[in-house]
Amino acid sequence: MKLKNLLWVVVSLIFVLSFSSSYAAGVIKIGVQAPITGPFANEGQGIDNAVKMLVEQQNAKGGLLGKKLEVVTCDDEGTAVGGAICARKLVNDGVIAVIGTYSSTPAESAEPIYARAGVLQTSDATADSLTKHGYWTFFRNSCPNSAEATFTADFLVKKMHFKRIVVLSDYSTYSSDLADATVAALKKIGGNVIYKGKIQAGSQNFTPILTKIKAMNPDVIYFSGYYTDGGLIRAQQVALGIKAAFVGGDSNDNPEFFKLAGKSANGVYMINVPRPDILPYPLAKEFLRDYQAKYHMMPPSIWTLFNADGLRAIMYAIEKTKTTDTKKLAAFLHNLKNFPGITGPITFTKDGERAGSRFMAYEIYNNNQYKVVYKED
Amino acid sequence: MLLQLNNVFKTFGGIVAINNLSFEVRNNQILGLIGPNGAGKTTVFNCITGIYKPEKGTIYFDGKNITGLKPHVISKLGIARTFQTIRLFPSMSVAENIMAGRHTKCRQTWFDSLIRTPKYFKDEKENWLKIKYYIDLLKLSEYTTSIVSSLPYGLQRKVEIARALASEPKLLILDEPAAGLNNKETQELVDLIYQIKAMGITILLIEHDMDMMMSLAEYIIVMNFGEKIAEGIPSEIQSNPQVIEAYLGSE
Amino acid sequence: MEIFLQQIVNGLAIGSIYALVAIGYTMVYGVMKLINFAHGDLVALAAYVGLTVLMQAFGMHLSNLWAVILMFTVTAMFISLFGIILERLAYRPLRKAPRLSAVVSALGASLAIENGIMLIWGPNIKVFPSNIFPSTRWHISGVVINSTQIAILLLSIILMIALYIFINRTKIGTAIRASAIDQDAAKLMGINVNGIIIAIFALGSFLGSIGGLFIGIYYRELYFQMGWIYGLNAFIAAIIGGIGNIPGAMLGGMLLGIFNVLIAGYVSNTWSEALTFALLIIILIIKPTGILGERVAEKV
Amino acid sequence: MRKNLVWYILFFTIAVIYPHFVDPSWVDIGTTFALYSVVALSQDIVLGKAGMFDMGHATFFGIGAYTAAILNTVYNIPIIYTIPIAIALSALFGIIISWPIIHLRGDYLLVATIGFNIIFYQALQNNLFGLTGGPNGIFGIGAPVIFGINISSQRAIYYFAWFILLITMLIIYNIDKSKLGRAFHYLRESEIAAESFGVNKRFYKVLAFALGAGVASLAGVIFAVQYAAVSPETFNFTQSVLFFTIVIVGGPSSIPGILLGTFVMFVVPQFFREFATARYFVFGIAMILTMILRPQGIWPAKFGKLPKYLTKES
Amino acid sequence: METILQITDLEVSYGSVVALKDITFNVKSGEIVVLVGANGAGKTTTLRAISGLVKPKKGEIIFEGKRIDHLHPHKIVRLGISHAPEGRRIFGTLTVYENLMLGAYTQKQIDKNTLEWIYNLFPRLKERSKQLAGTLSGGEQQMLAVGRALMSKPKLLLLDEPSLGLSPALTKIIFDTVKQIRNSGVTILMVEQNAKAALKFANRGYVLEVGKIVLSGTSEELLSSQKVVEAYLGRK
Repeated sequence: MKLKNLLWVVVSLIFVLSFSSSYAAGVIKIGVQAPITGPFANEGQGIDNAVKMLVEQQNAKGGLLGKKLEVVTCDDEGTAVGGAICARKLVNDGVIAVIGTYSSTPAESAEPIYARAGVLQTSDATADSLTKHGYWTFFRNSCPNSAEATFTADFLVKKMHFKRIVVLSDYSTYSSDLADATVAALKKIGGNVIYKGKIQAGSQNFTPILTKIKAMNPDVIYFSGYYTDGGLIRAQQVALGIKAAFVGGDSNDNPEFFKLAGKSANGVYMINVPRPDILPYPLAKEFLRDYQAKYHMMPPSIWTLFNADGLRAIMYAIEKTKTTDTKKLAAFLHNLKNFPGITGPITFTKDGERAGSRFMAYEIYNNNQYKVVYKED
Repeated sequence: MLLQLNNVFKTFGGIVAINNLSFEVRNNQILGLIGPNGAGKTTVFNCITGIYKPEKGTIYFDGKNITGLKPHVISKLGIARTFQTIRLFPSMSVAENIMAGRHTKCRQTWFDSLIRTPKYFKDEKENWLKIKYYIDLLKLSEYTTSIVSSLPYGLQRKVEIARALASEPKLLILDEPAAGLNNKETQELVDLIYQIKAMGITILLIEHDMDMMMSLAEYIIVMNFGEKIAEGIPSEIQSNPQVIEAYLGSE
Repeated sequence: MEIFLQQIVNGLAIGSIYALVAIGYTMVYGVMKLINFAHGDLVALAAYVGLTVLMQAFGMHLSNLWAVILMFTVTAMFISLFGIILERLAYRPLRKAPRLSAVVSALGASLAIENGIMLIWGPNIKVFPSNIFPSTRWHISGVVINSTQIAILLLSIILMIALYIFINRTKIGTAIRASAIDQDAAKLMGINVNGIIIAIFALGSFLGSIGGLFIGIYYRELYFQMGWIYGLNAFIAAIIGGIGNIPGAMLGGMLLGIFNVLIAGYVSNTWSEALTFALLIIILIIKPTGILGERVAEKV
Repeated sequence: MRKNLVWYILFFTIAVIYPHFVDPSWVDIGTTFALYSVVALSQDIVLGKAGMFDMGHATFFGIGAYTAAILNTVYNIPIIYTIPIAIALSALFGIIISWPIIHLRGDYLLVATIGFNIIFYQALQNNLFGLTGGPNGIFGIGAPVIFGINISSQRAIYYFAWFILLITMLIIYNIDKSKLGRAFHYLRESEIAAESFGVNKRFYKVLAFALGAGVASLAGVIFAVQYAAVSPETFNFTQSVLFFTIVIVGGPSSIPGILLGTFVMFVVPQFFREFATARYFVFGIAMILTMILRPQGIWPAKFGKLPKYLTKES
Repeated sequence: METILQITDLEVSYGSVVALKDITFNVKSGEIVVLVGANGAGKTTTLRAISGLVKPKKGEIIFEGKRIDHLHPHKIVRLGISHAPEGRRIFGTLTVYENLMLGAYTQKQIDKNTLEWIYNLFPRLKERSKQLAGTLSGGEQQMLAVGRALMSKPKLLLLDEPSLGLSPALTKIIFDTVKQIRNSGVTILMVEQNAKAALKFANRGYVLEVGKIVLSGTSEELLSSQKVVEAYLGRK
């Protein structure tokens, strides 16, 4: 009985003792808002890793403005509420800029909080609405869904001349937005969408909907969700003997896709910005080399690199403006033109959108080799 | 006539538990129901109180047909009971248990409860004071706030009776109230049952303690295998060969 | 018609996996009246352990066949042992506690296993190699069946028949059924009920681990939270069949597999989960103890 | 009784001064703590008091939040007026949902309530009637205005949430000390004895669901205001599991127990944010340990607190 | 005759409720001993304590010179005590044959002779061996409960109310069988409400009242004792 009580006290102590936080002066704090746990945990950890690595490198060079940089990470678990909680926490921790987050929902719920506090936010999230609220603090470091949708529609109709198009998405903000935008873009140029459906991410068994689709005789299945489902959809599509082509949106472009799809990956088309390892820029090669040396793995996806670019742009702005006043930094960034980035030149428009999209369509051959089949002019 | 059973019939999975049983209980009578284990006595009680629905036959209480009514409706009409295996509300206090008897008499609605209207205060006070009377009657006052599951068996039996009395029933059904009691407690119980009768309450009793049954009951029904095998005043029953056989067994 | 048959074939494959997992729920519930919420995560753990063993086996240059055999044996043994330890640490101390306390303990175990998987294998998805089973496809009048599906279906059916025989024809099996009916009476027969509970956890975890490996082989994608989805579905299967009833779990698993594909294929893909649950609730309202469950009346 | 009152006054005093000493993110956590406590207390009416295994309570929390969000953003009804509508609607849902399944025992009821939660979640995701906004949910929910005061600042919402918690605690206290609460307790402890003393089983069980749903819905409205947004994943089955666990870990039917439960299950993980990757692993093990060491909950309910006019004299 | 079971100062309580107090008695090898007394007197609890289903608070239970009051029920069965519990407690959804097999759970293999013997004692069980036990009539269920208990080839058989709910004719059959079982060398301790009939063929008896033994003696002594009649029908 006594032992039980003692154990109980120990358990309670473990709970309470973990309450500690430290404040250090003379540093510049950079926040990371990312899904460290939850379904996108690997993407979130990729962002966190990249930011920590770049900050370490910068500190080795003496930091910025004579101060060391410090990273404060907050796990938003990929949810709207998690995003709002993180935003308030990071603001209070005194960060001047936040890198991330990965997906649109928590990025959007955090936006007004950063804007009110005057903290810069740079995210790879692609929902169009993110740059439409007029917040001066927000900078997208990737490309919006609408740009991808237009490109995809052109590819499907103008380049590939598909007549019977099936569009699938999952339930996430990003995926359903992208699917909606793509359907809209297809309609605009006269594409024939014969079916638009949704799958439950992570459910693994997609044969019911695919069997249904099989009866419709489609030319192409376009999927706007994530590789974790996309790879399986492709594998099951082929297993069911559905002859249609498969086109995956940007979040399908991940090495795991090829593992999941196996041999069926051959002939798949991917729509994406350039892949990390085929990025032509020396900065990219350098980044990937460092990342692999430090973490013994490749970054989970291109989105890690976009966020790294977001951080690099902000560090560049601090260096150039010699200030940590976010108003001035934002003004500088809004006028940034062709700053060399890991993912290509960085230019921000007045509403924080990253100018210019670099989408490409790849065809997969030999299980995981890429060949560019269509490019934006 | 307070209670009347006509040809009540009940089976469980094909096995007949009560077979065309009829009997009646007069106002302010103490009626005993006896029989060996498994004779179907408790099933009769469960049919009267609505826990089981008889398959055939009718039960009239106070001139009303109560056959197949829900237990809470029957309770409202003025039937209260104790259980063979004690069924109190184990983690609640003695007073709260007895208060259950007042459930149908409390006049507050759920809304009065929720926001504490003046009616709520008046009603609560009235009923708590009412149960205080029964707590005192059964000499439970030193246990008022005790949790019932921590009380000895004899006291738990008393709480059950107090709870039943608190509902101010017309008919009180006691299912083996003396089981597990010692001699002194049994004697107290006998006195108590006389007191209850003096309040004008009719009593229907199952009991294995034959001393007690013979001294208490005015009239006795004997059951075996779900059927009535004898009835009469105690002295008749005690010398009835059929009853002796049912109890002590044939050879 | 082809489409319908195709759906049924696919439904049976997934249904047999549900059935294997559902048996674990139903056996534990039968004897302990506990919803073992951690069972689904045990299934996920099995898939991860299996993948690791498989990779080690390939590393040792074993042939495919031997690697697969090694994977099945090592994983099944490990997970069975894990189930036994789980019972000992998380459930046995709570046998006399309020029932819901044991349920919360099970939820805690589920959380710990799920996140333990993430700590060990990382948050990224893991992928089974695609070449362990020969993936031959047959087209039978428009219906496509592949060898993996047949292997899973056959193996599941063999396992379920074996379990059925074990439960119905052997001494221990009869003792398990007796313990589920009446633990005290079972003790009076000289049955060590603690031993039976251990056996049940071992057996349930064993079948769950096979289910987990099938998921790995069939879908090939592993992620640390996958246990919840399979666990919940298998649990529903157990309820549909009548929880506590082993043939019920088998039937429930197969039925659920078929419901799933039919609802998704013919009614609505976007509403499939809601409709599955609506169906479950309707079954419960009509037959509160499931299809093969028995109603136990409380003695008053 | 006096002693308890002192503790509660101390508790609320600390709550009142708390936001002045912590940083904003902890103010938010304090607000959510109050709201989650309200939901857990409402769940406890069903689970702890009436003893029905309900593992789908996030449904009612969600109905409140979405009702307020939809009425406010689509029909421009001020938040303050959406509160009674949300409560009534959710209570009505509680009645409709529980009516057919109320006779189910224990685990079967648990499964049915999980089922309703999953149906609700999928309805939100599928943008039911084009109103729920699909997976994005609904953004831009306004703030309530009470007596001309706009409850939009973080602290105002904090105090508003704590005011709601206070009201809820009073209501729960009233339930406990009345015919209503006693009827729930009787049903939990022994259905047959309760029925035999006139407790209408169906009426009180459905009423427990209706009250639980109504109160949870109230918390939902404030939750929508706090984040100015609602999205489906806040009301999924996992969330129901959280509320369920709070009640069991804290101590069913015990107000201090449930407050403690909310603290342990919701606030403590916030401390652990630093140890992101390991925290839920440790947390799962802590849940098991807590139940083994405290099978009745951390602070189990105590019965036998009676009115003074009953216990005094003699 | 040698004492096979010795119970000394046994005390059992359920929670705060004392069910048995200072129970002392013995059973000698080859005897039939009957415990009689009204409901709630503690007869069933005594049997449950012997077979290990309840743990005594105080006192000793010695079986064949070995203390067994701290053993698990399944170990006690292995020592040779078999208990046909109150209310039969047969496994209703198992077949009659399976029930019997479970009775022999502690045996390495099923002894054909024992089975044959039980089928001889209760020919009805042989006829219905494939039937689900729950579908048997009350009398048949009682036969099964007794037969099942015998499958473990016990030295001591505990019978709890074998005539409960049975018609006089069936009761007679059961009692005749009990005699046969004793004649085959099994010692029997039984609880019986049908005291008169039971005492007729028993060697000795103990009368329990409210958890205490109030009277003991040989069957003849008890049968002629007014106290036994009173225990059931009360003092006149």
